[in-house]
Amino acid sequence: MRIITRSGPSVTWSIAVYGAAAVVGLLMTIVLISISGAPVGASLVALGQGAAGSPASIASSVVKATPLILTGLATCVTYRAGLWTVGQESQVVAGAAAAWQMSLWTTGMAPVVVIVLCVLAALAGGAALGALVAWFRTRFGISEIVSSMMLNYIVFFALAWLISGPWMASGGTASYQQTGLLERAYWLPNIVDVGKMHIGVVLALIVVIWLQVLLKRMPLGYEIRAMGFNATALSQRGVDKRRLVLTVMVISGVIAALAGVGEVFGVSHRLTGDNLSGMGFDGIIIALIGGLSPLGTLVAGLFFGALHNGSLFMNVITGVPTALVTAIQGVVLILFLIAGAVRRYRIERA
Amino acid sequence: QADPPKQLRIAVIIGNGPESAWDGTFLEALERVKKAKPHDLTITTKVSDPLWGNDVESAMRLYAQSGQFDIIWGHSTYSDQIAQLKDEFPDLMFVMTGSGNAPLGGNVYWNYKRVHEPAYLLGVLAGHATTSGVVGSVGTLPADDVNDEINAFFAGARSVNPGIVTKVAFIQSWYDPAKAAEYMNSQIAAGVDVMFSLVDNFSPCDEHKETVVCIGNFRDDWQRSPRILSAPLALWDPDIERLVDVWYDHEANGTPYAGNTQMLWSTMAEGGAAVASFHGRESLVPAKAIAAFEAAKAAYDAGKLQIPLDVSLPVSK
Amino acid sequence: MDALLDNALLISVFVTMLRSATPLLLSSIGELAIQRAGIWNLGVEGTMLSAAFAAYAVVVATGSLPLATVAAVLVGALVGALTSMLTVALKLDQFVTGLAINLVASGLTLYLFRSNHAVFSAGNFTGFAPVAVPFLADIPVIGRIFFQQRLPTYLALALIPLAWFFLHRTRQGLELRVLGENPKVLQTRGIAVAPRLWLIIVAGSGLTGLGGAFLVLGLSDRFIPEITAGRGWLVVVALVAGNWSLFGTITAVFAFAALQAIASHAQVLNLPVPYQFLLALPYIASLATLMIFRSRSGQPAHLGLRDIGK
Amino acid sequence: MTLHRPVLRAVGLTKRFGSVVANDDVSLDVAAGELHCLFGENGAGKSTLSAMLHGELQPDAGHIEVDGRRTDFRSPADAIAEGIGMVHQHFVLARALTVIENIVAGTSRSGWRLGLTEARERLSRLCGDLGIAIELDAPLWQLSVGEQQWVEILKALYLDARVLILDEPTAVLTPQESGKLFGMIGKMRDRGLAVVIVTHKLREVLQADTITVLRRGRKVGTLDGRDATVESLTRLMIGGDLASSPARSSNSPGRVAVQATGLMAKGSWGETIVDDVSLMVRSGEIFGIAGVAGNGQKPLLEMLAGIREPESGSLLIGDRQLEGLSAADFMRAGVGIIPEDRYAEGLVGPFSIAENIILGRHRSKDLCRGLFIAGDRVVAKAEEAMRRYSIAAPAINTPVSRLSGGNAQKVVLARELDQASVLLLANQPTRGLDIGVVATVHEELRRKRDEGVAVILVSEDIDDLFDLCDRIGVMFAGRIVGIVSPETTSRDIVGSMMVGRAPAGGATCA
Ligand SMILES: Nc1ncnc2c1ncn2[C@@H]1O[C@H](COP(=O)(O)OP(=O)(O)OP(=O)(O)O)[C@@H](O)[C@H]1O
Ligand SMILES: Nc1ncnc2c1ncn2[C@@H]1O[C@H](COP(=O)(O)OP(=O)(O)OP(=O)(O)O)[C@@H](O)[C@H]1O
Ligand SMILES: [Mg+2]
Ligand SMILES: [Mg+2]
Repeated sequence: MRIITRSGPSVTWSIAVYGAAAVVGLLMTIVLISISGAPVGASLVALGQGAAGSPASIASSVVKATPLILTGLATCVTYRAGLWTVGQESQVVAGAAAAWQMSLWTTGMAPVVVIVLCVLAALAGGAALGALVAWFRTRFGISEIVSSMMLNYIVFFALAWLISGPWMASGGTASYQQTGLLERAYWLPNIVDVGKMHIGVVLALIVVIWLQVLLKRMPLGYEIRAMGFNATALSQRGVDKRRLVLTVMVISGVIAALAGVGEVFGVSHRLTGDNLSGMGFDGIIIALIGGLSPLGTLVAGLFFGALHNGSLFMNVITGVPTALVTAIQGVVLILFLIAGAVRRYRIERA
Repeated sequence: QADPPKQLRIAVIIGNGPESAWDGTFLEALERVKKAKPHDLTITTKVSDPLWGNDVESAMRLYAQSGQFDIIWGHSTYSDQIAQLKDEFPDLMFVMTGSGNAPLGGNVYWNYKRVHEPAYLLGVLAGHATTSGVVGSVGTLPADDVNDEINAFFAGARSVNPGIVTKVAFIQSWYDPAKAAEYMNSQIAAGVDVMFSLVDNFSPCDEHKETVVCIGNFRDDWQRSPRILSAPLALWDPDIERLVDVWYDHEANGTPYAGNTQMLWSTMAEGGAAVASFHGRESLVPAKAIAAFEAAKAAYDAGKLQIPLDVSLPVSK
Repeated sequence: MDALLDNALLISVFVTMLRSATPLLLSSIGELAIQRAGIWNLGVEGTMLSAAFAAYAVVVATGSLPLATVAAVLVGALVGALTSMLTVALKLDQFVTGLAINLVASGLTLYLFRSNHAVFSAGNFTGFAPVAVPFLADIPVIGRIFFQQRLPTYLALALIPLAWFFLHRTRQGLELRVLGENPKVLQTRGIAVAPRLWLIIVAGSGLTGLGGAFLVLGLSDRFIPEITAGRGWLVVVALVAGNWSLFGTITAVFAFAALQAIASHAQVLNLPVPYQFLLALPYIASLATLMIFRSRSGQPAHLGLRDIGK
Repeated sequence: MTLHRPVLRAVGLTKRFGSVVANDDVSLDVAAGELHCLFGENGAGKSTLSAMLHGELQPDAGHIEVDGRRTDFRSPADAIAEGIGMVHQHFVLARALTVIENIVAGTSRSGWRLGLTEARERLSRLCGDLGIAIELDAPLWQLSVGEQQWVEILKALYLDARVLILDEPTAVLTPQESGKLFGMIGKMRDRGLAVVIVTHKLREVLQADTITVLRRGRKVGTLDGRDATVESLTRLMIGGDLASSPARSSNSPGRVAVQATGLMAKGSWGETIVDDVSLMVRSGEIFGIAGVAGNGQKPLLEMLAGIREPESGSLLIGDRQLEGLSAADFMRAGVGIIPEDRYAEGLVGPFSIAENIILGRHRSKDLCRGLFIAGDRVVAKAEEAMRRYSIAAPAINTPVSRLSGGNAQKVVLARELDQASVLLLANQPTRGLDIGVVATVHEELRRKRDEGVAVILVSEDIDDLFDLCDRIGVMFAGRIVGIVSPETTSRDIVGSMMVGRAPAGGATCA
């Protein structure tokens, strides 16, 4: 028997390979659950119920998925362009923080005006941070992975200062690192009256479709994909690479910022030190599992948003730690990567 | 009037994990109260994973909807989440603890934990124990109920040693023992020889065996280093008991819930806090320090010592 | 700033710098070997975290420091083996593989930690204690800074010249560098590239694991989820900032550790700036340094490419 | 000369890649002291055969004999142990490392310590014998392409090769360097080495003792070098006659298409790489640039294409001053460029043929509809290109990375010829291509010229330049050292100008 490279993908083989990966993923889940000592069957049932067992849990899953999808999309656009930034984390915070500042400036105005201005401010905040990474790269030749990592820390500490100083709540407690609660009128409106289905969910869907079309059909998307594969050839054919890097980073910043403003204005209604943390990194994983395609990211985001929500139920009902989902996410990513590689081979009898 | 209840079911949601002092001391106290069976109640508990933000609301809602719990005890800054649920489940009693919460009243009770009184007494001890005249404290993140104990510790030291120098640092992280060690070491290099550590790492105390005495925080961690002399202890028993009483009163007598809108905590006198045993390590510090501490404690016990509460951001002085 | 110049404090800045540089040094030397061989390994954080977890589990279970250290190295190596399988055998994208490894490590350690709370909250062990080198430790200032450190710190310092010698003065080191520049050079001489890459990744990850273990065994007295707190990423940053040269990387690590040491010591001075600014200082300064010093990239030509031979 | 019994024999070697039969029952005898040439069009299977002889590929059928013994090479290590050395078609070098490091890497001569003293001695002896001057401690990237080829040869000989296989070694060499290489080969033969050489250059083929011609993986003939002629070889290679190329057209050049004055460019370390170059080319003219690679041709073309901004100088293309403007402006002005390295600079590998055809014009009005790229228009354009340039590929959505070198080059040609309405820049457009494709490329350049476009052709191949160009400028050390007319100048004069010797009397400066 020999293993040889396939000339083209085969649909049946692909299904078989990915199916096998899914089965292995499920088996690993079962093993992990039993390690924690919880009953496997009941835990899986709870997981499923929490993920999509009722309209409320579906809504909750979707709300959970929304920021993941957005940071995932912010990742798609940069990674497709060959820009390996890890700065989605700080872009989310920058967006939320800019929106917060705007809400302070506009207090008292009509809610629609305030919300629109806050969202715009968020976009500007995310864009600014994206532009900063682009600037470091094109002007100083600093690898985006390095500058975005450093900016993550700097933004983290800046936020810590803001919420413990200028923006600190003056409420029940004398000192705690968080802002005050956003006035109810300025919360992002809900699209349906279940849970916290705020309009950010719709925005995320719009961005998915827009990005899908952009990458597939529009000249800018064409340039983004070309830059990811061969930036030299692209720039020699008259495309300004610096501007493209800037554009891509700004787009990614803007999308990630939407996640930030959605979470703060639609879900938590105040800024704290940790309610945004981890979103950027989760988005990277979601995008990678989604194969760096906007639609794939949507599916992966919904799937893991649902799993996350399900894991809460499972924890409450059978006591399995919620970290299960993080572990499973990593395992699934690796299994899918392996499946993608195995798909390229076939076994032949000698 | 219904029969008096026999069973109390508490769902607990924690924010950090049982390994943290905040949650760990609470869970231990809960076990003690269960054993004590107040009102002859059989108390059962269910404890969640550490949860934050919107997840807390989902989990609380699930507990609430299950109808299997009487008290939902959110052991952190959860007032935003509870505010979403309290009116939906008016018969449930909600509890939230610590700083950062907003008072909600009604069926929501807000419990504070202050250990500034034992911290002050240990400060008195430190004021005498220090030979360098410098005492220090490293904290994770500043907050109302963190600042109070650091300030009290310094105030105690200053009360017996007005010229004392105080050093304080925050590492802005719940999770970084390595960084905590560096910040403690930096303070030790700056002359600190009595260290009030709130960062859950005592390895620097071991490293500077000859010079440094450490004070732990919230729980009695004496086994983690021979250089730990004591700690202000957080004892949640009176808080739990008080709230169980409230619940029992509501269930048995129909007294309506009237959640506190002012901060409420049990004092050291009420058993809400204490000074951890020295475990025979008195020799770590001069006898006069122990004596001064004992004297101050006696004064407190006799009601003669007023310990000030200061929640402003502590600074190095 | 007078107090900063105070002798004891100044010495302490250096002592702190060396001590907090230790895990970064160990890991960055391990990673340098891997990246110089052409594997763009971003799983440093996950490797360090897994090893730190293993070190803690073993030290709590057995109480043996040597066993815990060995376990950490082995677990680091195991993560390296997984990396090798994914990047060398299956030729998966190395950037993605690294992220996946970090995620699995973070998820699994947290999961195991939470599932076995009884074991993991019972932390009480003896870690690496400072060892004074006879005679040398008595030299004023220098002795205090360099010769009263923990064993892994000495090891890390000793590894710097050793690593240089290995890379530049041995046949295996040359072949490692060739791998990172153009593996075909070795392939066309009949040398199987894959086993070598496996060896390098496994060994380098073992060293990275040692760096992770030091976080628990040298700087802490317990394990906490995410105890690495981004240090693995700092290693990657040090490699990039140091242009993939050994001395550049080491310099970057020391510079960063120095900035952190200065920041931690500055907090005792009651400076009129928010403490968050001091905490952010090392990162701001790193960026500023990168803006000022631009140099020719020493990035291995084959770094991150997937056309590795069988 | 006496031919000994074969040191190396290939017996019925067959190699398949999926459905492609790269080598089909190929047999070959190589004797000590013999120069054996493998000849055939692109993709005929020459590299595959070489790779099997060097143990890099294992035959599906057939076997190899060394000194009459049947061997079974499982890796190059086995071949090297039998004294077979190989210089690959593309450099196999680590550019960041030094010459000596490249040579000793992967050999076990030095033990675990990298003691280079002995290696140094051996190498200086080898260099002396072959007449190679090279700085052993220089990093490889500082070396010229020719010098890198010497390093490749030293790598093989350092391991005591008895049989040296050279796969297209002269594709990257100047005529002078090629001459030098054949000189070395002569010395090696005298010392009893067998040399197998792959080349597309007929002039070189004819110097061989024995010529094996491959076509589509099969051996179609073995000739004695003395009997072979250009015609017989060509016929064997392509299985027919090559259409004769049209003579240089006599149409008179038109108005000025490009006028460059005082162009200067600096390299990444601030060194001057193009030094005060001025040139003028008229429409309907092919202007050749001769020179050894690395003497400023590439940056000069890049400046003319707007890819590189000149340090100083002015640039008139068509009727517009373009210096300081972007590549996009140059494209709008009608400039097309066929870059030196098609995969690195001209094509996006994973993109399809269609996507590559629109590279750079993806925003033009005739390819877009509103905000979107019009798929149908792109398809139409790509299909036309496939037809017009007979690009051999399954479909227009085949990724170009799966095309053969010649077909990939045709994709670049299709795009750039369409693009260039005023000026066409071509940097070594035929490097590594077989004579069939070369003829197509030349034909297209001429057609472009006849359409009234100015063409600037950079080549190291003097024959090509003399066949095609109306005028030839010679570049050396970043300067144009002279401009000559092919009608009045000899190839030798151009050759000596290329290596920096002043033009002899015959050169006319235009
Ligand atoms: N690594 C590979 N994997 C799959 N197919 C390949 C690979 N390399 C080459 N091919 C196939 O082989 C064919 C020819 O490749 P190659 O570059 O050797 O062609 P060529 O003979 O040089 O062509 P030309 O004469 O046009 O230059 C291509 O069509 C391609 O599909
Ligand atoms: N790795 C490969 N995978 C698939 N097909 C291959 C591979 N290598 C070569 N081929 C096929 O084998 C044929 C012979 O290729 P080979 O490289 O030996 O040609 P060549 O004669 O050296 O051509 P050139 O003159 O362009 O160098 C090619 O046309 C190609 O189709
Ligand atoms: Mg070819
Ligand atoms: Mg070939």
